[in-house]
Amino acid sequence: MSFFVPGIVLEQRKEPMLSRDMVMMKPDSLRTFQNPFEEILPQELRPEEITEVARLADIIDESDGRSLYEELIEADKRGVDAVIADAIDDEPFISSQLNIALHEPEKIALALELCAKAVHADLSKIYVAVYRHVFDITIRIPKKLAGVEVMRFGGRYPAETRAYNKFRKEKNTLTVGTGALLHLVRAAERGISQTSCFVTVAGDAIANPRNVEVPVGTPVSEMLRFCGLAADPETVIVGGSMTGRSISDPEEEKVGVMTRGVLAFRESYKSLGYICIGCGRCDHACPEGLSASQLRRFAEFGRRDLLELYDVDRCIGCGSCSYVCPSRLDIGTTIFAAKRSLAAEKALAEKGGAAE
Amino acid sequence: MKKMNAATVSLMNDSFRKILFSNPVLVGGMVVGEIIIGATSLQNAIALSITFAIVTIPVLLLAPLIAYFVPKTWRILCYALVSMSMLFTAQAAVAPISPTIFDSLGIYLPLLALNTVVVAYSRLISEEKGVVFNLLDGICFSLGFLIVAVLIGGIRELFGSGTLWGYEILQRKASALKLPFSGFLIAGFLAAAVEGLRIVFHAKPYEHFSGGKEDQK
Amino acid sequence: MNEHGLILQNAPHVRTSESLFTVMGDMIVAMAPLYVIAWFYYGPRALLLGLTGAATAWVLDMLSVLACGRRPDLRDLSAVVTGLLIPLLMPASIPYYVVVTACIVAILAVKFPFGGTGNNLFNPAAVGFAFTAICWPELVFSYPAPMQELAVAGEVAAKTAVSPAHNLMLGAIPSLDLFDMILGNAAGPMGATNILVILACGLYLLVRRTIGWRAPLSFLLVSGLMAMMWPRSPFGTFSSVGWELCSGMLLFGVVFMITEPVTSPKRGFAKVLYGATSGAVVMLFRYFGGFEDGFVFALILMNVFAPLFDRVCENVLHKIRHGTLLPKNFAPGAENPPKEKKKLPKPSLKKKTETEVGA
Amino acid sequence: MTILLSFFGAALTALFLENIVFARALGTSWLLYMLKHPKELVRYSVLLTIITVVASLIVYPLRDFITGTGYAYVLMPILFIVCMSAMYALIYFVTKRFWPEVFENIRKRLASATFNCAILGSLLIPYNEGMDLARTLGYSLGMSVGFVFAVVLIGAGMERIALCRVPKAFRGLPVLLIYLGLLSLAFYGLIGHQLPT
Repeated sequence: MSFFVPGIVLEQRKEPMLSRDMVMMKPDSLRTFQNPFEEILPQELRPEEITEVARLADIIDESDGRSLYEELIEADKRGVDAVIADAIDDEPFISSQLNIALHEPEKIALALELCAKAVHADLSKIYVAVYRHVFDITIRIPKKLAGVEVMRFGGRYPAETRAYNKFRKEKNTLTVGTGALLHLVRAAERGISQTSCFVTVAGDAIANPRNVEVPVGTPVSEMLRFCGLAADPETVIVGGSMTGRSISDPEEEKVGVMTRGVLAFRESYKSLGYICIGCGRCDHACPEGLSASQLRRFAEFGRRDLLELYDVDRCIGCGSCSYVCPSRLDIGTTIFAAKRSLAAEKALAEKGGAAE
Repeated sequence: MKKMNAATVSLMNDSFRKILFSNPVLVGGMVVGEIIIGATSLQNAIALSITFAIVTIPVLLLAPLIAYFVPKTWRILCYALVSMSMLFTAQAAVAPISPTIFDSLGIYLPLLALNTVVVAYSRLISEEKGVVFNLLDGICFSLGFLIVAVLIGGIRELFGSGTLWGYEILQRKASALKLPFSGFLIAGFLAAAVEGLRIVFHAKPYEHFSGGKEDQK
Repeated sequence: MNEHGLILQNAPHVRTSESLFTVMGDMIVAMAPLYVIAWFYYGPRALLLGLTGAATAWVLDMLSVLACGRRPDLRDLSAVVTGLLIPLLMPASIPYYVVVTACIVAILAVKFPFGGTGNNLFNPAAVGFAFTAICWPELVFSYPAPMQELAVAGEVAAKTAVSPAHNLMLGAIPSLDLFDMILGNAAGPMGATNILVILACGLYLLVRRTIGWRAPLSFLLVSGLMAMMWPRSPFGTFSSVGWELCSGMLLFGVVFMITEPVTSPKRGFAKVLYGATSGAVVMLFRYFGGFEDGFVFALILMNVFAPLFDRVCENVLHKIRHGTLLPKNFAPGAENPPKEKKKLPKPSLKKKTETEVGA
Repeated sequence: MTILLSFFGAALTALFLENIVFARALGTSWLLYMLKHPKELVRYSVLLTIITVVASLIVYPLRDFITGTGYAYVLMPILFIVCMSAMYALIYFVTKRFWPEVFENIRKRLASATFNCAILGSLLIPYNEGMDLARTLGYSLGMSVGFVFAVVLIGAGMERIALCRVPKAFRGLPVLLIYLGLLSLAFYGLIGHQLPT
């Protein structure tokens, strides 16, 4: 990014998915649940009623996979004074959370108020967290989203990890994904339980890429057919473009609550076993300030002593080094695998030590 | 020729390998210094290999004899004295090659008297071997040394000063080849070539003789 | 859509658009104006020299990769970059065989034995030029006067001129003032005299992030400081700093050779150390060295210490982060597996849970 | 004052300009041993330093006596061998009598430490160049310290080479020789002229 701070800013390529509206794939699959507080307006719901609705609709927060009910109870016990909607999409192509925040700001604002009331937080301290370094988008991210102030997170990838570390350090904030907030509003207003999740279908092999609301568990091939395929994809990816995994058979692959996106690319990047030319770009790209080229070399030669000296356990597996490598080496994967094997061996050694 | 049993065959193979595939200089890394600095011309190379032969072979031959009389600690003295006394005959043998041979070799001629073969190999290996095999060892060592010296000396003289044994051959000459650093480079490339040949012919890899048995005091 | 025709690939599925070709292409693009200027001053002979250098280096590199038993990768132009770099350090009236020997030494003696493109420990162009400078000092350090058409082949009858570096070495007053040297119509190595063009190429490489800013800046600071403290030219300190920096191959080396990513240290601060010490050593070579411009020898000497700087910085960082210079039971090379490469677990494509990155 | 100056001048030239390993390539087998057993470097470098300095002290007065007679080139090696064996015997008995534990751990390599090319070289060179006492002492001290300096430098380099994809034929000694060549080219830049052999 800049000359002095290590790390890179990724080219987001979020158009045209961001500016298009969310589309519901199978409208008839919505299930309702018996809402005891049917007639009360959502604004007047009491805190325990809100958590009761969340439990009945069994809403799951897609940013960290925990159920919203537990999060609210735990945050209430901890005493929280600010509620933040997580709409940070720092991975290229992915815009499922940001799309909801931009296209239904009123619902998100209402949901934030409900959550703030549920955890007895200060009603004025509700924010929507957004990733600032998104340049090539047609609609502008406003300062205020339907009255709710927008908190901007910028800087180098991975912005989401840094944001979460900041929130955890502050200890008095509750972060909820925008998808879960939307489900909370629907459950409170019309008693619809959570059966669907929000996924970005994109990639250069997709005819019209857009954000899709999909019932949980639909196979990936069906979604690809729904958005139409412009060409025969060489790789299909489930999850984020930087952290997802490529799949071999779209028929069985199911979409989960935490799946942010489904991407299909015309040709996979050609990693034909190039050699490291020692250009040093990955050293500058690592946000944690590790020297990635040396770590990859130690991992390749199995030098565990130098891996330890060069602090391989600080690697967060973000993949920025693999992103910038001009000869397409999988530096991030190698280093993260080496970190895991080193940690496993150390645990084994301790257990062995303890066993004697 | 009486039928050679397996032991003698392996011993003979052991010595013959010393000529190329486990060459004392390029693979064993023993008498490297004198070759790299000393052998800057063919005459020097020949002089060095003659001295090496004259100095080491007697030591190897006398090793079992000396081992019989002298206790372990003082054998090194006898070997050094023997090789140094042989140095005179070597200097006499080398003198007719060319009048300026001694100043172009300088200190590297007397240095050959204390090379690693004389100091370490004799005390470790050749004391147990019979006299005939020691002679064979000495000859293979000298042949190996000769090949390397002639190769390095020839290349450096031909390309370095454009002459071969003093006769003008090339006009353009890269005088940097006569310096020690190009000696190292050429020796490195020759060692790689020998190693490459050894891999191609699947010959037995070289195990350093002082690796296993730590030599005595 | 054939279900099973899909390719499995590892974690980041979007990659930068740069490839081997563009990285090395940047260097070649940065050297192109220098060749145009050299062609403008010395005629087409400059281009032919560059061509022979690049061709020999490339062919030798391909042969050495084949000799290693690996598949030669045609997109890897690092040998061409070395081949183009060497003629720029030499005068335009240099015979062709000198450039060819320099390339042979550069590729075969420095890149090939240590394992090809990313593994060389020394700067190949520096070693190649150093070898030829020792072999034929009279050819390599006699510079033709600029603005004269040199014969393309055969005997080159060129009016020679004394380069500013030579004057400085003898302590004489350089005949040109600073402005002429910056514009480059001074006698000197083919690509190293035009200061403006070199700085422009350096800026281009800096912006393209092919070179770092740390090593050149610290190099110039230290060499400028030393030039100021012990001026060699009789005039004031400012002109002496200008003459020292603009003469010889110093600025060219700073932009193209000090910043070579393979042989320079990897850590940011280690680069600063590397640049500072090589600046000091270059000036020492100029004061006491045997050759007119000891930049190349100083660079080779500093390449020896580059891994040392890296290791020192790493230990200091380890001390800052963990309080101890080395990890607890740090056995160098001892306890890791034996020589043959440990089979690392194949990068597992198991579901990388969001929490692993998210939390 | 000039004695000190020439002492340190000779020590520095022997350390950097005419390094025993880079410029004169002596003691390479001893270098290989040190690279394989880095832990014993301190012990044997102290031993080498003591032997070189004391031996050149013993040799110096006898040298004029030898050059008096005509056959200097012949008698000189004999004198050196006698001095080295005297050194060997001296160290052998002194350490055995006064410091048994020191004797115990240098016992194994004492013989090849006293009788190797590095020691004979560091005695012959001052003799060839006809140095006076201060320069001889400085030179032999610089040589042994230069040897340690070279071993440390090459050790660091070999560790870096262990991480390179060296081709199969070059692994081991060949790449060490080539690295030594490039190192001696680097140090050759300091001198810039031909070395007297």
